[in-house]
Amino acid sequence: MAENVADNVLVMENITKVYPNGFVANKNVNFSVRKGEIHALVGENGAGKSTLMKVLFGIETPDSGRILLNGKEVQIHNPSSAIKYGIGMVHQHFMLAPSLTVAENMVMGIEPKNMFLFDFAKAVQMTEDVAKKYNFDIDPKAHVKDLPVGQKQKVEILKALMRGAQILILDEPTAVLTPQETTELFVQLKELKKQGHTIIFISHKLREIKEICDRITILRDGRSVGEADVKELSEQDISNSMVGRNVVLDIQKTEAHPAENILSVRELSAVNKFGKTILNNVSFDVRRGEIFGIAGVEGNGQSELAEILTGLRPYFNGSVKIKGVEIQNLSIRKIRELKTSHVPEDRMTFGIAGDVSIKENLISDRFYKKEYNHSGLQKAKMINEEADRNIKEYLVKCDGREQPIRMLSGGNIQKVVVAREFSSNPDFILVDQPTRGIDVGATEFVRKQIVKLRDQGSAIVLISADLNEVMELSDSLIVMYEGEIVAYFPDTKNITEKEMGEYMLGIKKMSPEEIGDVIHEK
Amino acid sequence: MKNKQSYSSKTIENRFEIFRVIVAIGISLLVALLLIMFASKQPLNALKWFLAGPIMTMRNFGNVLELFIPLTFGGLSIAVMFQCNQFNMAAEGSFFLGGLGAAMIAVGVKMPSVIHAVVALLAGALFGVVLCLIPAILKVKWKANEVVSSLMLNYIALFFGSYILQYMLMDPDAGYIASHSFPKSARLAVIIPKTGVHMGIFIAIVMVVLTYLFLYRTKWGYAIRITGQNENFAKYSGIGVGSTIILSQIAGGALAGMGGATQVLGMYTRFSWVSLPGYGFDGIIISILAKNNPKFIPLAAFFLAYLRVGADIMSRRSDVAPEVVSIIQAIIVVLIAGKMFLDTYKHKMIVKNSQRQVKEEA
Amino acid sequence: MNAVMATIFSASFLFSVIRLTTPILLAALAALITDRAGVMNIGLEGIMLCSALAGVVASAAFHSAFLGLIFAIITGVVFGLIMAYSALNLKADIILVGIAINLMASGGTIFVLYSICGDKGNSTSLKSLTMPSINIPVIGNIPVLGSILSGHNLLTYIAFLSVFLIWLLLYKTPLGLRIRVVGENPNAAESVGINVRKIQYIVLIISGVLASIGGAYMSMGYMDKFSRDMVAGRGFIALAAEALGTGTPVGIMGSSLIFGAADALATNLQVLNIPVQFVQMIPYALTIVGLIVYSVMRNRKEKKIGISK
Amino acid sequence: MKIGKRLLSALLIAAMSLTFALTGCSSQEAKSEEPAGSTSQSGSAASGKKLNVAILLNGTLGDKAFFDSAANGAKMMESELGCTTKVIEMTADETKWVPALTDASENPDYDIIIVGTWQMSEKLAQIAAQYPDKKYIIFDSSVDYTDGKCSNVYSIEYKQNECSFLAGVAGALTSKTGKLGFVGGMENTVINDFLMGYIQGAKAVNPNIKILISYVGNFTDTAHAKELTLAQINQGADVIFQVASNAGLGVIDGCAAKGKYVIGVDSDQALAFQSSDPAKAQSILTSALKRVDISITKAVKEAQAGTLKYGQSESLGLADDCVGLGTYNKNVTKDVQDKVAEYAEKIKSGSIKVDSAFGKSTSEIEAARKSVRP
Repeated sequence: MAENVADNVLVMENITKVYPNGFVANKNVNFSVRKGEIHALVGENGAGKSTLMKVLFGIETPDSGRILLNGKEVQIHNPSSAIKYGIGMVHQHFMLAPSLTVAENMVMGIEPKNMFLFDFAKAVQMTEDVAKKYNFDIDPKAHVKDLPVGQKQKVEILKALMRGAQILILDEPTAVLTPQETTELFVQLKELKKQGHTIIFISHKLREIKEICDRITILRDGRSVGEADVKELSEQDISNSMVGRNVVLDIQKTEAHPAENILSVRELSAVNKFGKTILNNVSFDVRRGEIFGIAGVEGNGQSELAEILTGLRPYFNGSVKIKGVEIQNLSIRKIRELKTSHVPEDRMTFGIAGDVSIKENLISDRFYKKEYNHSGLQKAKMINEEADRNIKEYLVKCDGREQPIRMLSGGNIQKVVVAREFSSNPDFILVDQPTRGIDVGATEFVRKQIVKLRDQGSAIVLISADLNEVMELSDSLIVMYEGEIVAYFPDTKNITEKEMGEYMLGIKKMSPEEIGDVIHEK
Repeated sequence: MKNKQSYSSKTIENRFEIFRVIVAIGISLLVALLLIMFASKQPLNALKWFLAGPIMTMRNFGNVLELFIPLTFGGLSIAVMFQCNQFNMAAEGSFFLGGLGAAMIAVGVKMPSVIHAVVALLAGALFGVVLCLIPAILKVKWKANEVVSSLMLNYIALFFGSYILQYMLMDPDAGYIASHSFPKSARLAVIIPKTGVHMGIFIAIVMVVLTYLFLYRTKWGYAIRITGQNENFAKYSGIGVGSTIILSQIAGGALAGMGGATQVLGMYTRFSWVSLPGYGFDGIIISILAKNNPKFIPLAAFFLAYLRVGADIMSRRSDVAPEVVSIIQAIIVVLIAGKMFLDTYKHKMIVKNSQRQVKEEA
Repeated sequence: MNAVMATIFSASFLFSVIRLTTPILLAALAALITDRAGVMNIGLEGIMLCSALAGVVASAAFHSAFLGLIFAIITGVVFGLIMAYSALNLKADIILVGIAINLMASGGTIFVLYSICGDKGNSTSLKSLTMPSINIPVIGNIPVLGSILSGHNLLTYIAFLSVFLIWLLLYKTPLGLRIRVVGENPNAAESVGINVRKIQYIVLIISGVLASIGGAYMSMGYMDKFSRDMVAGRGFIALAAEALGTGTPVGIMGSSLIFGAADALATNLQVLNIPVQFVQMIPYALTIVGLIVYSVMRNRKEKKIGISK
Repeated sequence: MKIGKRLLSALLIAAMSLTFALTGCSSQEAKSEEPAGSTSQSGSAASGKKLNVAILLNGTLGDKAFFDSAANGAKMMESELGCTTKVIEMTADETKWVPALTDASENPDYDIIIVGTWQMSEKLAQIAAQYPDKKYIIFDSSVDYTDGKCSNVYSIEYKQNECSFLAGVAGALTSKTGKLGFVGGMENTVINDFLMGYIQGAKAVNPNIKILISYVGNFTDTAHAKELTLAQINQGADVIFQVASNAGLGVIDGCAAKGKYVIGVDSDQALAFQSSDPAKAQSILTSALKRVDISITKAVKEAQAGTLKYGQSESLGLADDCVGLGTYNKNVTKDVQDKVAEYAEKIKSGSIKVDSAFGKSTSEIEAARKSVRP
């Protein structure tokens, strides 16, 4: 398997990792990277990419296997030894302390000292030096919490470089970036490659891989299914290897038949906890029988909008009516009783209680209702039957309804959430990042269910950072930028990604009249 | 294949939990034995009384059952509150006030037998509720840390209770600060002659069953558990998190208050508590031992009662101070609460199991 | 009444405020340092009690107050390590570990005291020593101020010096930077090779040291004996002081002084015609009121931002 | 995992054993022979026999006062009467008292069982009826003898208000400021009984005397007791009477630190501190004694002789030498001592009747306190 090519800077051999809950994340995985290349690591979610990289970076300890750097076996017990060996990692979630300055974040762990005291001036100097060397533009004295996402990512990359990283692991670096920021990142990555750095690039986005990577390793179900030159493979090839079968990338759905208005949002404004305006005078309507997409780079007000529409966040300016009922002062339960439901963005935080059984996770929105209770006690038989029915109908892979939900894979957890939220036959549902981080099979299933729900007559708001998803799945679509609606497409068929990118970055903005069309009920 | 694998890992997890508890208890007893060896001139004699004393006579065993009653109440009270993820320490104060409330009814009003006791118990529960509610309301309304506020409230409850006792309940003929003695109608009858085991033991058992049903078979219990497991999820699902937290503290306060009332009416002839009884804090140990599940609370309470009575007998019969028990308790709490305790061993079991699966698959 | 007012504004009252503040301040700083690294230490009460006993026993055994203090501190460190090991290695909820330590300390100190002295109440039979009181040369001669600030126990000065030292540690040293990073985003710390567990071990040890000096003060400064349960809730009041101290050493000094003053006030108000129980409630009630005020202010600040146009 | 548990247990043991090793001793004072092993000497307390006596204390030792005095009684019985004794601390947890008492009653080795305090009297009455062959002595309280019950119980009561009266006299005569202090552990009837006598005695020699009165709130918080003491001293008190058990050590500490006088309680506290802490012994003016040791030893002696009047209660006061003042501080003048002796005679003769808190309501006691409030 592991051919001893001389220029392999990194070889991971027969890595096996079992998590405490018994989940086998890596099974005898072999992985090798050549010096100075950009190496793609792909696979469905749960295929073991993140685990493999955590093993490499010393966050997880493998149960068996070994790691060779430049041909020599090394023991990596923790991130600091990884750093010592010249491995750096840029995580999906930024590893920064927001209230500290850029310079402080840069030097943490390797603080310059003046006697025994911390030397802030030196830290600033060090930051400037490394930024100059790699041609990054950054203000060392700015507080991290004030920086835009792209800048934060630069801090992350510089942080790794300052520590002498020769091998740089980037975990889905483009997930949070705008197309323009992505382009900028790629330029910088190529520059790093030119300076001799090796980059491991984890991504779901096959197009990006084709664009920037030299070689690719594909993981499936915890095993390595092979490595190859990127040039030799088509996107379809990669996709097939990842899932082992043909996945329809295009979403199949029939023409929408929008009916009456279900949701009306008027002149909605809101500020976040730092006092920054996060929603500015937003108005739109959503009708029964349509999937209404909300696109935009993350952090442009979509999350706050979702929270307001589902009652999680109070609002004070503007109005939100569901079936004509103002929800400003309604409790979440009252809002749900208007036949609404919600697939949350962060399913582990909002969508489930991990230690509780699947069965009990399935009834959290309805457990109190009359039909589930009888003289003070819950109707166990009925709840059990309903749970079994949902598990079957939504193809949840598990050991049965009593299993704690935390033991399931991400995709199956999402299926439980979807089962609960969809099985109540909502008139209005907000679906936020429905397929983020779940495997292709589950993604396909969830998307189909969304279309099915639309055809049954629900009004659906779909928020997704996956441009492909939001464009393919939606019937009509708005684009949000800095808390405002900057574009409205009554029909999603003819939009190009380039056009979307321009709206998403605020380069272009439609006229108020064009946007005004999103209001169907004047 | 995959199903079978995760199924077995789940079974391992359950079996392992029992093993862990046993090892934790074993280690703590071992430490206790070592300490006794150190402290005693006749360690074997001390050990004999410590371990076997409680079952050597019916009366000693009766003492275990007597202590079992308040410990069960303490455990239940804490379990209900911990299930909602509220570290409300006011159970201690509620226990005290519950005793006070029961005493007020017992000496303050005349009623026929049984009814008198029942009303006194309910009054105790009510007093308990009032106190446990305060940290909950402060938490829900202003997000005030319930650990700190409840610890402070315990002192306030104590001083408030002493004030009531001294200025309203005190029997001036008594040689110390104590209420008038309780009429027979309010007392809980002794059920095992020559011991102090009283009707309260039935009340405790009934409350165990009711608490279990409440937590695992009613919508309120469901809401409490979901809120405790993941407050965000509860909120998202439309559960009124604030009211659920308050409900759980009401239930916990009622249990603690009723426990205090049962203790006072069963074990005392007058109310004379001038310090906190400690059963609320004991409840923490018991609840942790029982994994916050009412099903296991009687077992845990019995275990602790046995240890304490054993230690008391030991101190009467030998030269070892009974406070050695407090060291045992601390070790048990830490080891059982320690999720990673023996984890490597468990992990090895799981890995071995999984590797077998991998081989089978290959 | 007038007599009471006269006492309250007297130098000796202010002197007693400082004296009463000392153990609370030390314990509150102990709570602060762990809190900044993201761990809550509610075992302070127990650590103080155990150190108080250790100090007395060791000072009697070695005929040296200084060695007594050292052993008190060692005890604090050992308990810090026990907490750290239980919470960080065994992954027990740190609140439960703290509770366990408090439960253990109350009985455990009596067990040890009895084993050593054959006495369950106090350590009168041990010839233990106390830390010296210090008269500050120059300040001591200033009329009123001198009598307030000078003549305290050495440990009192250490307590107030610790405010400065903890400030220096948190904001001006590499370790302080790491502590703050660990508290704010432990993953970030981990990702650059800062050993989060190590930092949390360190803060729990520092916390143990501070709490143990507070405990030693109880039995070797404030009093010259150990007696059962002598910490009497001061470790809990310190938690409240920490909660109200806005997360900074100076803020905590302020809130600790308020509690010290409340305690002194309660002591002096006993002569008034108020049932003694209500007077005894003052420090605890004040804590709760303080906690509410603090929480309301914090929430209002948050809400204000939420509502503003 | 193995390392985990080992480390933890090792640490605990190490911490414990360290403390043991450091002091190099685990001296057990006031502990007598193991009773279970000793040969039984037939249950009845026949005259002339060396008795086996169990003393059950509903508190813990170490207060240097009341309970320690009882334990001292055990020593006196051993040395003077050759008795076998066993002191059992039942602790302050009331639920343990009946089990312990029953336990002792069923033990055939014990001839006489001694308990104390008012809290035990009802419980003793109940148990004594169940074991008519056992003999019991209760001190500091009396059982209810009406209806001929408790014929196997002898009760000793103390007139603590008489000794505190004398303490008040000595205090008021010594005070230069005209302000005395009183620090009680908790408000309870026995403590207030001390207070009543103290107030009356102080007023007897100085009608304008002022007394500052504080309660610690428990019997353990020495630091708070010290703080109360210092506050009283700040407010002008120069002689302070402490009735606070363990917490009273804080009062002694406070007075010693400020060079004021403290009046001890129950045991002769000046003697208790003489060897371990002479500085503190210096600050003790005298002690209001409640000679539990003498009284129970006397009772056991009578029992040994077969003359003890079971089924009766005796109230012991100054006249019986069971209460009184302890050794005086060397600075107490002869005049003062004579004056105290004079009042003692008056009480003995009955010409002065000392106020008691027993049977008084809270408001009556409040009125008495008010009469000396500054």
